[in-house]
Amino acid sequence: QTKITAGTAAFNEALLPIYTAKEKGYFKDAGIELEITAFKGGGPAVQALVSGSIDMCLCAADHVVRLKARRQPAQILVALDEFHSYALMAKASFPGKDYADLKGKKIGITSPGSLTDNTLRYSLTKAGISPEREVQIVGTGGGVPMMAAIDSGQVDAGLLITTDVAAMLEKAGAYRVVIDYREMPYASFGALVLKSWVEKNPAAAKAFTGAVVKAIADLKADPKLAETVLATMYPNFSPSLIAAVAKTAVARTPAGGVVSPDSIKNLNEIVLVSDDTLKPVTVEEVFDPKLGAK
Amino acid sequence: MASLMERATSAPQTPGESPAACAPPRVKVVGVSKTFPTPDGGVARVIENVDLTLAEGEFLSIVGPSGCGKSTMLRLISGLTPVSEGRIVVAGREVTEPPPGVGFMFQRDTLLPWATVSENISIALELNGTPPAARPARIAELLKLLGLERYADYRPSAISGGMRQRAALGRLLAYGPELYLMDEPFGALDAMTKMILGRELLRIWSQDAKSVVFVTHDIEEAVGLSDRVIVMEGPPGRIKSEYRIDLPRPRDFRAVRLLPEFRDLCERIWGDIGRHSEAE
Amino acid sequence: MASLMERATSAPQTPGESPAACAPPRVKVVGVSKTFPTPDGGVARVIENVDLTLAEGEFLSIVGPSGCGKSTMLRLISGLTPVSEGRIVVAGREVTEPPPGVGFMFQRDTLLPWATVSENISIALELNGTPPAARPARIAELLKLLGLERYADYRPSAISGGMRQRAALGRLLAYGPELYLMDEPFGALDAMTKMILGRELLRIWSQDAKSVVFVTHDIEEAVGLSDRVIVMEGPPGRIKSEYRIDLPRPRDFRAVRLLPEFRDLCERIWGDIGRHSEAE
Amino acid sequence: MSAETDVRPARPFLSPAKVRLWFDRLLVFVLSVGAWYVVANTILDPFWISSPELVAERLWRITLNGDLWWHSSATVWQALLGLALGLVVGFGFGLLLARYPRLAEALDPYIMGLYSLPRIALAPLFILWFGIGLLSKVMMAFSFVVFIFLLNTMQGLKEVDRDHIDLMRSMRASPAFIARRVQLPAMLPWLFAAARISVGLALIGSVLGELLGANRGLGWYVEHASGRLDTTGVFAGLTALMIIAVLMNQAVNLLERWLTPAK
Amino acid sequence: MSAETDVRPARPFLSPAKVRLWFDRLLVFVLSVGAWYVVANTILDPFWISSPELVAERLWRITLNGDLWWHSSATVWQALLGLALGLVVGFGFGLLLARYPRLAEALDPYIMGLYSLPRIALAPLFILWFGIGLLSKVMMAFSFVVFIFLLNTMQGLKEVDRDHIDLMRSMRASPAFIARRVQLPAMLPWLFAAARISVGLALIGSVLGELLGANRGLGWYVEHASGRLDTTGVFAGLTALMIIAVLMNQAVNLLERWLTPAK
Ligand SMILES: Nc1ncnc2c1ncn2[C@@H]1O[C@H](COP(=O)(O)OP(=O)(O)OP(=O)(O)O)[C@@H](O)[C@H]1O
Ligand SMILES: Nc1ncnc2c1ncn2[C@@H]1O[C@H](COP(=O)(O)OP(=O)(O)OP(=O)(O)O)[C@@H](O)[C@H]1O
Ligand SMILES: [Mg+2]
Ligand SMILES: [Mg+2]
Repeated sequence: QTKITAGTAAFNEALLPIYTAKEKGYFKDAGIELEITAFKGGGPAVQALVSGSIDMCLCAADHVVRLKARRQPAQILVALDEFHSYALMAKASFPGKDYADLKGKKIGITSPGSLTDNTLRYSLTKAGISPEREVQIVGTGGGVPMMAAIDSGQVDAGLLITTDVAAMLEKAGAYRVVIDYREMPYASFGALVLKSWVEKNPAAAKAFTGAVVKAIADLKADPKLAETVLATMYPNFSPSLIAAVAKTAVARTPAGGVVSPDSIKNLNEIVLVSDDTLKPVTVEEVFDPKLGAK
Repeated sequence: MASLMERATSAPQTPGESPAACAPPRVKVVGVSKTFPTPDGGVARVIENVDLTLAEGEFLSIVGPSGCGKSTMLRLISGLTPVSEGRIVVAGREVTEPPPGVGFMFQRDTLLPWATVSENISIALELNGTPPAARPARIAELLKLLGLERYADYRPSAISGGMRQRAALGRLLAYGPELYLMDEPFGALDAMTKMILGRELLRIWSQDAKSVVFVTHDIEEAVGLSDRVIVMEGPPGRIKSEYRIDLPRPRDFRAVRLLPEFRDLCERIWGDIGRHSEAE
Repeated sequence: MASLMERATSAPQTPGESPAACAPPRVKVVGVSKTFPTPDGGVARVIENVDLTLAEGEFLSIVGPSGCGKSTMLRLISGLTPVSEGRIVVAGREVTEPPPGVGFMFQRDTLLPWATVSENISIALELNGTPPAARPARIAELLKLLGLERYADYRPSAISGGMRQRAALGRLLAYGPELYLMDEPFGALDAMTKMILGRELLRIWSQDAKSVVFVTHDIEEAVGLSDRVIVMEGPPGRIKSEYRIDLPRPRDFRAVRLLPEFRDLCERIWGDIGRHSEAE
Repeated sequence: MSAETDVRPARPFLSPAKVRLWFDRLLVFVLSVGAWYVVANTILDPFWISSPELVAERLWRITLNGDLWWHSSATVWQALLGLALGLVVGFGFGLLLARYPRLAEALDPYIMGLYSLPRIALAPLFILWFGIGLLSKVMMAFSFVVFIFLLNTMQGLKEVDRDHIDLMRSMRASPAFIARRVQLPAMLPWLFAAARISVGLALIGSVLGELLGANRGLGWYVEHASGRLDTTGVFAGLTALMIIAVLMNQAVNLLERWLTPAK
Repeated sequence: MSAETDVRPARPFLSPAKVRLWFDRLLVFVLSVGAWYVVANTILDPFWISSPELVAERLWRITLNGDLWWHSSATVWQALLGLALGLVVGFGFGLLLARYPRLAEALDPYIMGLYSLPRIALAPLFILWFGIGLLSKVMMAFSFVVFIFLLNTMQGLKEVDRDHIDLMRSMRASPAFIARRVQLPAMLPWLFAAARISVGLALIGSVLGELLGANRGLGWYVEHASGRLDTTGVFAGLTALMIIAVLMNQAVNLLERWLTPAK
């Protein structure tokens, strides 16, 4: 048994393959004991990764770019979500539908410097709107605090992750999607490890990847399986919500856990907006398809 | 000060007059007992069934061995400590909280440590309603009387024990109550200062016909000042005997000591306390 | 206690013996002055150029008007307050910090409020190295002497002022120093208790030939107890006059007062202080 | 305001005063839970504040399945260790600084500066230095508590009656003796005030530590519930935290009553 | 330990003692920055702790372009408002509770429970009730500070010399008079202790509030930098916070020296 300590940046449905693999005992079969530790956000999780407190970070894949710049080369063992995971949500009464309508508005992001921040700035800039001067970007934290901010009118719109979006849309007629990033290819979530770790633990890396890839295959084959696992992950969700989440979650998981070049291309673009000291990465650099191959 | 006067129940008496039995008493203590919890969980009787009447304008001294309950008696009269049994009436009203027009000088000096001598005195003037404009003059007058002119701006920690006691006395005089409760006010003073202030006290008392309960260990002081001296014994504190002091008024605090009656009274009281203590 | 004895510089004298000029003095005060800052930023001279010698085994009293610097003198000798000028030698060593074998009873009682009477006394026994087993007996003995048997487990806040003073005296006696510095130790006691304890103090002193500096306002007390009485005047504190008290030893604290020399000495000292105060 | 030190008889286990006290407290409890219930059922969506019956039910459930014990024992343990460490180090360092005023004066600004750093921002350093195990959480709690004890020790020492110290000095008591027999008892109110303040901060620190990286603890439970939009879980965790805080504070009160004699 | 209240002449602006003090402080500063420099250049990767020269350069840059002022003014302002509000409410409520001991006893556990709640977990409620503007940050700072003042006020009131209060009562002083003229001055050490503790917590609360929803403030700046793994930014923000904390504490010290007479 090899023990792998994994840190999660946030609890979300992209973890579905991990939980499935756990549930089905694939990790055990592969000789891996997986321990999951929760962190508040990607920052601390990545710090823990670099300091060696954890072996693996289940978090936004864009950290590979930053880690490279900080001379801590990392790689994505397996992609868990190949689409951007956020959507810009607002109350149903919010009239706007594209970037021009966001001018002069207050928009909530999870935290400064995060994926939501970068995405918003990137797309606003692309649409010719200055994120500094023409909108007000406010960090409120994700999930419930963001909903509270939208609900109480503190922000006009806010970026929320897929699960939250699904939950909000459950309340018919209360909220609407203003701008949806969820179709954009983006390496949004994955299992990140330092390259040095892979070098030292090639067998464990391969075993882990194999187990997750197997779970993904199972999920794709059996839609009910996703619902069963999600029900254990979100015991407070209603069956209909579970079903909705299951459908998107499975669809978003890349077959074979493969990182696509498109998703890395978008990732490079978005991440680089926020920080000009960074250098883009290539798929080859950050993903080793051999690990997931049979 | 005026308002305090108004609150008094009876008209001031002629100065120095011997207490008239007909005037309503300033203080009436009826069957009072006081108990305190003891460290071992029991109850100690500290004052037992004391009856006492203080006539309007009377100067009463209490003497007695250490720990017999003199200070406790003053606290009971002042309303700061509730009685356990019996009742106390001050100026016609039963005491449940500190009654108006009562000034209490504690055994321990209780000057506010963060305030200067004159600020400490000033507080009493504020509380008796002296207008701000009149305060500095009154303070200066009192400081002069007490020999503390040069220490007006000193804090209590920077003056001597006797000076602290004089400052506390100054506060009491500044308050100018109808009823003075004084717990060993001259205890830390040298004989000379004591004499000066004793004279002063007699002068103030005879001018305004205030009532005084004066606790002391100095029997000559008690006899020299008082209309009546009560000897307490205890614990539990009881009144053992009472001496009417019929020495002529106005008295001089020093000269009166030369009278043969004075010596005689002192000897009798001394013997009274002595017997008790010696026996114990 | 034994260790304290050893630290003493000279062999104990015969009890009651008059101080021998040849023995090295217990305390030597040479040209000492003390200044304190005043509230207005100036400097006040509180002790001015005092010279004083206390012979081994001598009983010295200091009297003087309130605020003349008696307490300050004791603090200087105790080493708690540094001198501003001059020097003080205790038991052959110059005082820079509290010297060994000195017991100080403050004017203000300084019992630890959270400790019981017996615990307060016990601390002194701990500090002079009394073995734990011997402490309870010694405490009980002292409490009996002081008439506090029944109050061993009381905290200072639950006993009377005089009882607190006796407890503080008990602590001093428990410490059993070579040099007693006592600042009005009987100030809050009634005449009878004062007499009992005065006798006791004389007995202890004459037994062990300790040296004593005794501050008091009671001239009769000073004369009755001492080998020598110093009259201070001030501020600034100076030694005004000195009286050798050649009354026979051993004395009885009460009986000695009947001697004509006693009366005479008291009158002279009283006159000495009186003149000063009256003039002021 | 009543300044009466009057008859306080040996109190029986259930004195009328105690019965009344507990009645009062129950009343406050019923009133606040009632208010919560009403608000949750009228003005505010239970999504935001859950509701008392849901929380009670959840607490009951996690009590039965052992989750509550599993999580709260971790949090409490971290808080207690942090408290103990903070007490010892803060008090000891306070004594030391009081002994060397020059050092104290020189360090003062730096101590205050360190104290005021937001612990969350230091998360990376905590992880780096203390890992993500027990130690980092204990240190997080410690990082609050130690300053409270340090500050109160220093202030409390200043307030000790000088005459008491002088008296001991006149009997040539050693500084250690004075510290133990005079300063410590005289400072007890200051130390208990610090303890009361610290209990809350230690719990907050312990929870904060769990956000740095954990897989158990009430902080983790709350955060996890919050990530799942499970408001009831959040409030169940918070309620458990409140109960723990109350119990720990009660322990401080008992200790205080036991150590501080009735003055 | 020296218990000497000896000659303390009116101090000139630059007394030798003051010069020495500032020399000492400078020494501590140089030593700690030096240690930081050495560590950052040898043992630890600047990725973790940046390095003094980088931070200094960053601070210089954001001072010039106005960012520093922009962010720190927000944080300071929120902290000050929270402090002021906490002082007033905590002290007032403390007086009230001391006046009605029955109420105090009944509320005690609930107060302690509320105090110990991790504020982060309450983020949604803060946003819901106080928005994400100035108010929510002020309330976050307030939510720490108020309890400190409340607890210290209650403890401090217990320690006021009973005889002083009795003396005032014997002169029939009103409770308000006693509060103003006896209890308040006697409690000053307790209030200053609370202020010292609160300065740090107010800053922490203010920064925490900025995590709830903000687009300026040092907390925001640090979080922003941290999100980009920009350690230098994080340390620049933390350094600015430390400096602010030191200045605010110095203000408390000055106030204390001014209000507390030399005893
Ligand atoms: N708070 C208290 N708790 C318990 N006992 C008390 C309390 N206050 C006073 N006593 C007891 O009451 C008795 C009388 O005390 P009180 O102070 O009245 O004596 P006193 O006559 O003034 O003595 P002294 O002349 O020494 O001042 C003492 O035995 C004391 O122990
Ligand atoms: N800390 C201090 N700061 C300033 N002045 C002081 C200080 N301590 C004492 N003094 C001054 O020293 C003088 C003498 O005080 P001391 O206490 O020695 O008098 P004393 O002779 O003991 O008087 P008493 O008989 O009233 O106790 C006083 O004038 C007092 O103001
Ligand atoms: Mg008394
Ligand atoms: Mg004196």
